[in-house]
Amino acid sequence: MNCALVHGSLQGYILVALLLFVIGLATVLIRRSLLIQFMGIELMLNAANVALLAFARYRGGDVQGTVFYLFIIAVAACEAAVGLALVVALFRLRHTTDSDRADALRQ
Amino acid sequence: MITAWMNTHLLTFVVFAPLVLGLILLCLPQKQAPMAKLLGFLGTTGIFIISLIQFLHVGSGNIYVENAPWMALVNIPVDYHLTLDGLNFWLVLLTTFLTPLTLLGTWNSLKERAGLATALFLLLETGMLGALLAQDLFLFYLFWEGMLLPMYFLIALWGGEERRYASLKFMLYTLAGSLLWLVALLYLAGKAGSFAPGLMAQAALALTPSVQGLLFLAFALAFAIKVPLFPLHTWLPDAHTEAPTMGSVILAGVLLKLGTYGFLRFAVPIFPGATHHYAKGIALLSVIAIIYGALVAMAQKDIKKLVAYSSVSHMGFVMLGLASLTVIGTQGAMLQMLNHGISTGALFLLVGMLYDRAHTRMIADFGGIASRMPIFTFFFVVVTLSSIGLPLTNGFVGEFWILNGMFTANFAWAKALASVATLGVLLGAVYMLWMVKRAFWGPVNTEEHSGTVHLVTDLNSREIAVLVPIVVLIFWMGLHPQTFTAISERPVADLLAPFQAPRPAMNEGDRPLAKLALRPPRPPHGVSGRNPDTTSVQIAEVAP
Amino acid sequence: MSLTPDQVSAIMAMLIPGVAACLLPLAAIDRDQATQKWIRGAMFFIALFALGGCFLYVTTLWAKGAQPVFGSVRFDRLAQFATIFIVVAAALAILQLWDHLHQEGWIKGETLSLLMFSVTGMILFSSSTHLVVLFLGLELLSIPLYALTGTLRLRHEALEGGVKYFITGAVASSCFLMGSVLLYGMTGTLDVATMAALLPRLGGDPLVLIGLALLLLGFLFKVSAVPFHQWTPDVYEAAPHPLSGFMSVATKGAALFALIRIFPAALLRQSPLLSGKVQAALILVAALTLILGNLTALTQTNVKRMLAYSSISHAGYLLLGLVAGTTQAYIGMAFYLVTYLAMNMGAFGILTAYGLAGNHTTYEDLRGLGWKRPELGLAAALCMFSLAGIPPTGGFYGKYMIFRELIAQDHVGLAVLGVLASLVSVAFYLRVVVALFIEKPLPSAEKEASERPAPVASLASGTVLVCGILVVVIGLFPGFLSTNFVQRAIQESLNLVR
Amino acid sequence: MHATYWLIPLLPLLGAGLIGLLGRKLGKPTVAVLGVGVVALAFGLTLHAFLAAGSAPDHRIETLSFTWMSTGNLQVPMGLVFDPLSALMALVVTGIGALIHLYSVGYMWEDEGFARYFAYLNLFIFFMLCLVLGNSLPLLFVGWEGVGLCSYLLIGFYFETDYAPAAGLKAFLTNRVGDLGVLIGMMALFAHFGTLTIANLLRQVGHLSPEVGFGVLTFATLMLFVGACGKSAQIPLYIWLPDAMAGPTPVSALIHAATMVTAGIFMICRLAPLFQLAPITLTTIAWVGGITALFAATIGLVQRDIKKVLAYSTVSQLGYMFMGLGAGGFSAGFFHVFTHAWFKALLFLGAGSVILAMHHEQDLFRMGGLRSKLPITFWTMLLATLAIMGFPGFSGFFSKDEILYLAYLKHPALWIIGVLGACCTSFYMWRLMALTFWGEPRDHHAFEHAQESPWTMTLPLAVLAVGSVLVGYLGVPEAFGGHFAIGRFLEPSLTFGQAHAHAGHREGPAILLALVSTVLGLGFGLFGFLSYRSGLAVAEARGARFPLLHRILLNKYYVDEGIELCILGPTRALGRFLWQVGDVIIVDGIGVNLPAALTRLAGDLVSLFQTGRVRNYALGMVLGTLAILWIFFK
Repeated sequence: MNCALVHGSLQGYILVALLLFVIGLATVLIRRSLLIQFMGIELMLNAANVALLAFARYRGGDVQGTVFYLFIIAVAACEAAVGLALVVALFRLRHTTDSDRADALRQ
Repeated sequence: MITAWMNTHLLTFVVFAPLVLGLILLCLPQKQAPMAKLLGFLGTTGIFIISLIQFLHVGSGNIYVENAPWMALVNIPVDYHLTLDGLNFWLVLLTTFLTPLTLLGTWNSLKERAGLATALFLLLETGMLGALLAQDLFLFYLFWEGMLLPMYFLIALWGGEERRYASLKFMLYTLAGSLLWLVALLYLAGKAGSFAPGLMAQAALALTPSVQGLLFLAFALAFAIKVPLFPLHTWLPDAHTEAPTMGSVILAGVLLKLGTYGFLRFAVPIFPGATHHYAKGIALLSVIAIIYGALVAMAQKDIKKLVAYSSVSHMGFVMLGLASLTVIGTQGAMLQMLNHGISTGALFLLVGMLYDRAHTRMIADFGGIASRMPIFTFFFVVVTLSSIGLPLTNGFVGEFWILNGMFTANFAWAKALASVATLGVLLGAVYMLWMVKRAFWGPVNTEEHSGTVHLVTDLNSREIAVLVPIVVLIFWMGLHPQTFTAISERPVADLLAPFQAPRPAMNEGDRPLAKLALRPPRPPHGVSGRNPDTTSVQIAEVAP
Repeated sequence: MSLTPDQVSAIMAMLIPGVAACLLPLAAIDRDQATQKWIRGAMFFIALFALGGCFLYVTTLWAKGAQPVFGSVRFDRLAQFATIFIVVAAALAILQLWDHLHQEGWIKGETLSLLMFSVTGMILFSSSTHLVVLFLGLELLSIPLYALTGTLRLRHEALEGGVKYFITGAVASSCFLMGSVLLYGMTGTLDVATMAALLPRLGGDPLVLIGLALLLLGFLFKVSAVPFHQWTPDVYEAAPHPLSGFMSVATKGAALFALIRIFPAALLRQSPLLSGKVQAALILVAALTLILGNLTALTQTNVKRMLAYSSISHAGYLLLGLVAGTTQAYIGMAFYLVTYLAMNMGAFGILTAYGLAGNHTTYEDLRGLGWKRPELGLAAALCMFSLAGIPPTGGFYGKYMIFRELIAQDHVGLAVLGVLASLVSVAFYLRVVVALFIEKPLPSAEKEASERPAPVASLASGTVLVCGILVVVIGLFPGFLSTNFVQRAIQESLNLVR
Repeated sequence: MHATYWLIPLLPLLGAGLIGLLGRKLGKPTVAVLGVGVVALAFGLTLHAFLAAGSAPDHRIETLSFTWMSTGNLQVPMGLVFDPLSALMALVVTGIGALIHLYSVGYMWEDEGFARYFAYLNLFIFFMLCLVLGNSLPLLFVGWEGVGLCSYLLIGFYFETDYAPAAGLKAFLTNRVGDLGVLIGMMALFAHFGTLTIANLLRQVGHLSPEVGFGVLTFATLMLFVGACGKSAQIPLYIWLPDAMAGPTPVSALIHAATMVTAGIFMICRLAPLFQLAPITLTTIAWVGGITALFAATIGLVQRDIKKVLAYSTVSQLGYMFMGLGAGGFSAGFFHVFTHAWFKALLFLGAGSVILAMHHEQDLFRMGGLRSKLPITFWTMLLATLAIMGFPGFSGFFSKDEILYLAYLKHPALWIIGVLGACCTSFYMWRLMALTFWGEPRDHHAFEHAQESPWTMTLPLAVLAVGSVLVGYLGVPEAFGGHFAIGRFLEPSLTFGQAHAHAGHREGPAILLALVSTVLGLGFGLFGFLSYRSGLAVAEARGARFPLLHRILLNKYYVDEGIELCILGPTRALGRFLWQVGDVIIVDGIGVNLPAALTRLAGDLVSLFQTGRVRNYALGMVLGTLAILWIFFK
């Protein structure tokens, strides 16, 4: 990447973050198990966290970023709660977590 | 107090009284249908009488105008601007006249939900009157589209077997035209900063001829679909055949006129240059429509469909008159609009009366009607004669003027087109009288599923009461057309003034056609291209 | 620390529903299924009361013309307008929900609570220009909706829809998050207004562009624009009818208000380069949305799915307004949204009003119902015509204003595409009218209807009638709405954003 | 006084209206009195107008007229003109009309359509008078189409039958074809002269010199002539007239022999100065007329239906009139119109009386020997026959001879055609007489019951008989020491104050020509009489000798079949084609339904993207983002 700001140690963090993000996305796209896809999503969120913290750090420990990070963790938790509840409930009905088999709704 | 209000808001009253009445009827419970019908009939009759009495002042020159700012959406003011002038005077009266007549004529034809039908019919009348009177193009567009829904429901709810297809077709066909037109309208309104035709004309002059042409075509598309002009006519036969009688009558009687009226009122004055440019094409299409419609009508087996196709042919004549851009032709078109409204409307009424009795419209199912229903036959033949343009009936005067106008129009092939168009007069006689021969004359058809045997009763007094005024009008318009055309003589002459002189500006494609709109109007006489030779010389240079 | 009155008034509007949301579960605390009439009554009363209070409060604010600010929460006219919009939608939804849940026989305390949370989130989302707050708002409005979609747990379609919504939604919001993080990283601030000042210097920096794209995705997903739309039909089919209506209206509305507030008005106002790029992207998305939305809606057999696709296509029209990008266009969008609120809530409402529970929402099920209760049928027809944009209904004017601006900005091609799209749309909206009035009901349906008692859905019917009347009134007096409210909402607030 | 002349056309209209509206209530006697009365009154008034016109300066009276149509520079008045031409024609119409009305009282008495019949007949008189007296071309056109309408109604009078309505339709449509010609002609004249008032038109024409080559005038006049062909049953538009015999016989006498069918000639005479200027047109008229004269006569030779024979004879006689006009002898042509009106009406009425006597038997081959049964009919018809064959001293002789003479001056070939036609004429007339009145009765039953008709029918016969003998003396040609008085009489209207009235030089062996034609005519008449007096044997033998010729003549040269094959069939087919292919397949199918279907199909295709699998949804989002990024980085 040829941009002015990103240099030195920060570059590595950002690369890792983006890498994680892409991996998470790929997981959602490729895997069929709802739980694994769900993990992928968590991965994406945390990739964002990594980048956020790196930036905050680079900005000389910007408080905004850190606070944002805490928020994100909390939100991720809520998401996890609701998401897992749905997955579990669906599993109760269908006895499977294969997201491809949950295609009763289409067209 | 009320009278004072009436004097200032007469047009508003005429336009919206049917709406109010219709809403009232809408609220009546379904089983009150007879009451609803009665109210509707009396109400519309009242409106007709009021409009007639009040409007007759216009004959002495003063024009009714109502103009008030309405709203300004996205910075473009929209005016509530209604005007009654020479161009729409008789069309408005035709509308207010046909409505009660149709209600009376189709009194018993609707078995279920007659009250609702009447209400919708009144809403339709508001739409038509509004469109006829509106001067602000946005207002016009609203009324124009406002006519869609009631008509759609009339066809879709009380129609025949194919009503779903027919109604959807009617809807989409009309919308296809008017939506593209809307785009052009918005474009022009943006340039003009207003929806007033005058300002739009000014704005149009600033545009290049090619853009003008496109805009004109967008206008023309919407109007031509309504007319309907070949080849945009195929919604008409379906709509007419499937619609209930009252729908067909008002469709043929007034709705189609709005297309030609739109040309006259908006397309021509806003785009004089483009109009002149495309007049030839329109004339050609009109001639095709005349012949084509007649030939196809000849092949029909269903009387109603035959009449529907005859409308295509007749409206072709109207368009031909407009396309001639001569006073005679345009006046003929004005008259022919009324003629077609009266005659074809009457034909649909008559077919409806026949259908109510025999429950079939197939020509083959009839034969020898004359022996069973002499009175009916008399009226049918008289109306037929007016529809085939027999002299002393209204049909002749209209067609004669239109053809003469076309013959004296000042562009190439005008004479040839006019001469070919006369074939329409012949073919009209062919399909109508051939149908009359097969259905009315000859021995009584007594096969099974014959329609004639079901014709036990001749017309009753109600039906006769409906038909008599029509017959009177047919001969009145045939004997003294001036009653109906004098008022539009001057407006038409002014409208066409720009087209009457040679126009070198047309050659260079990119010169704005300022001269066209800014040339002062001339007196009616001497307007139409007198000497064919010189005009034909002009064509050479006028032809773009 | 203590809050100044101004600050309180800024967040009051979202406190009220928030508090209600917290109270509601208490009402149903004693047992899981709130069987007792008075408990249900209490719950619905609380919810409606809260919404009513919120509404009154905001309207008084509007009347006073106060535009309080609390940190990065700007409760300006636009926000107030959006709040009223959301609250009204929610109220209508709740009224319909009462009947719907009874038809489904499934009353839960948390349903309303979740709804109120989501309302809170929406208000937050549409009234802030700070990325953190925006993210919180986004999540606060989405997460309850995931749960609400799956609320009727007896239907496994419901859960399926919920899961799908959750997965796609989570992806979208994490993308949004990543985008905002990247922008933060490049500019060092999370406040959009200040960010805007810094962006021009960065120019077309890749990270900025990626950030913008991801941010945009977050919004477009909520607007359900193609190709971020595929969750929409499934979710709408899965969710209870009133909630589908609520989602289609309120979510879209909140997202669009936020879009207007963030992108053209704040983020991109000083950097023409970026705004040019964004506009190009929007043109593509809008065109795709119009085409796909209408074409797919044409082939649906299920009314709810059809309405879902129709809501997608309407997103297309609204995005056209964003493409035009003039104040007048935004006014058009806001106007459009108001009519859209009326006609779409009405459209979803008839399903409840006619008591079509569960999967019985196909055209077949609608057959001949129009004559059973004509006034309802008429209102439904009006909503349909308005959705199709046929004058003199309100739907026409929204399209009119947007197309008008589009053409004024020389996007004539897009305008033509738009009118052609709406021409197609007429076909499937009329399909509903045809089913309601022209087709005879199937004998089987007749028998079924004769067996079980006629569904009483007075509240839902009431909402539908109100919507029908609204559609016509707006159609008859568009000037009133646009000049007195919409214009002020846009004009007097957007220049606040600095 | 002039204003009252409006009553001339209006009286019959009044009668038509009254009888038509409350015919059944009035009862037959009232109807009869009313119907005949109005026409008789009209006749009286016409006579008055006739005399007044004769004494008026420049022999011309115009009643006050009111504006009928007025727009732009198209101003059409509605007024009546009485000049020698129109007044004389009006006399014929009302006079012979009155007689035939009277005759009809007897003829139609048994028919239950009595009232309807008289309503139509009066209406016809009204329109015919409009045609004759109208002061503008459109008004003439009113009558022109109006009489067409009445002939349509009267031919189809027996509307319960199959053949009558068909014949009526055929007549109307064939006439309409001609009317198009008149319409176009009027338009051309208006475009050129800017007026359609006959007087103004002819006044402007007066300053022009004959047109060289094919110009506007030639075009207009040719178009008008097409109209004349339609009305006056000339090739190729004659086909309707024979079928028109389906109507009641008095109708055939009045409309299809005496008055309406001569409207074409009248119109051309009306516009004589105009036609004078178009030599090409005149030549065309002459040849068309001549050929028609011979052509129709040959068909007449073999017809079995007594009315068909007379119909073809009418066509042929009309041909003579046109030949006269074409030869520049407008007065001669009109003179023949005048004489022909008398004897042809008489022949038809006689035939009617025969038919009535034979209980509606029209087949010549089933008559015979009626001389003794129907003396009055016989004698009157004999006089008429002598008149039509041009027996010296009878009316037909003078008029026909004048025409033949002019034809000779125009072109000798025309004269030869004319003479041949004359020979055929006298042949088939004598054949008709012989088969009807001489020989053995071939249908004894009918013969027994045959009896002379009532006075209402025989009186007109007598009057007409007198006329057919004497009227010829109104126009004794110069060649026979006369002054061709009628020519001088008509001159004011025919020349309209211009020099060139008679077609140039008048040399040529007038007497000789007359002698030849007369002798030949008499010879063929005798020949016809002898070969049929004693029955059909001789004729059948002769028919067997030329089978092909005989069959062709019997089938009228297969013209109807040809027209059906070449024009009507294809037109109907075209209509069906345009409907089923043009409308249903092309415009509707390809233009309307195909796009709709394609849209639908596209919808099905794009809805395939909605797989229902959440992974694909996410994929879609990613692709979308990539697309946006691509746009961003572009």
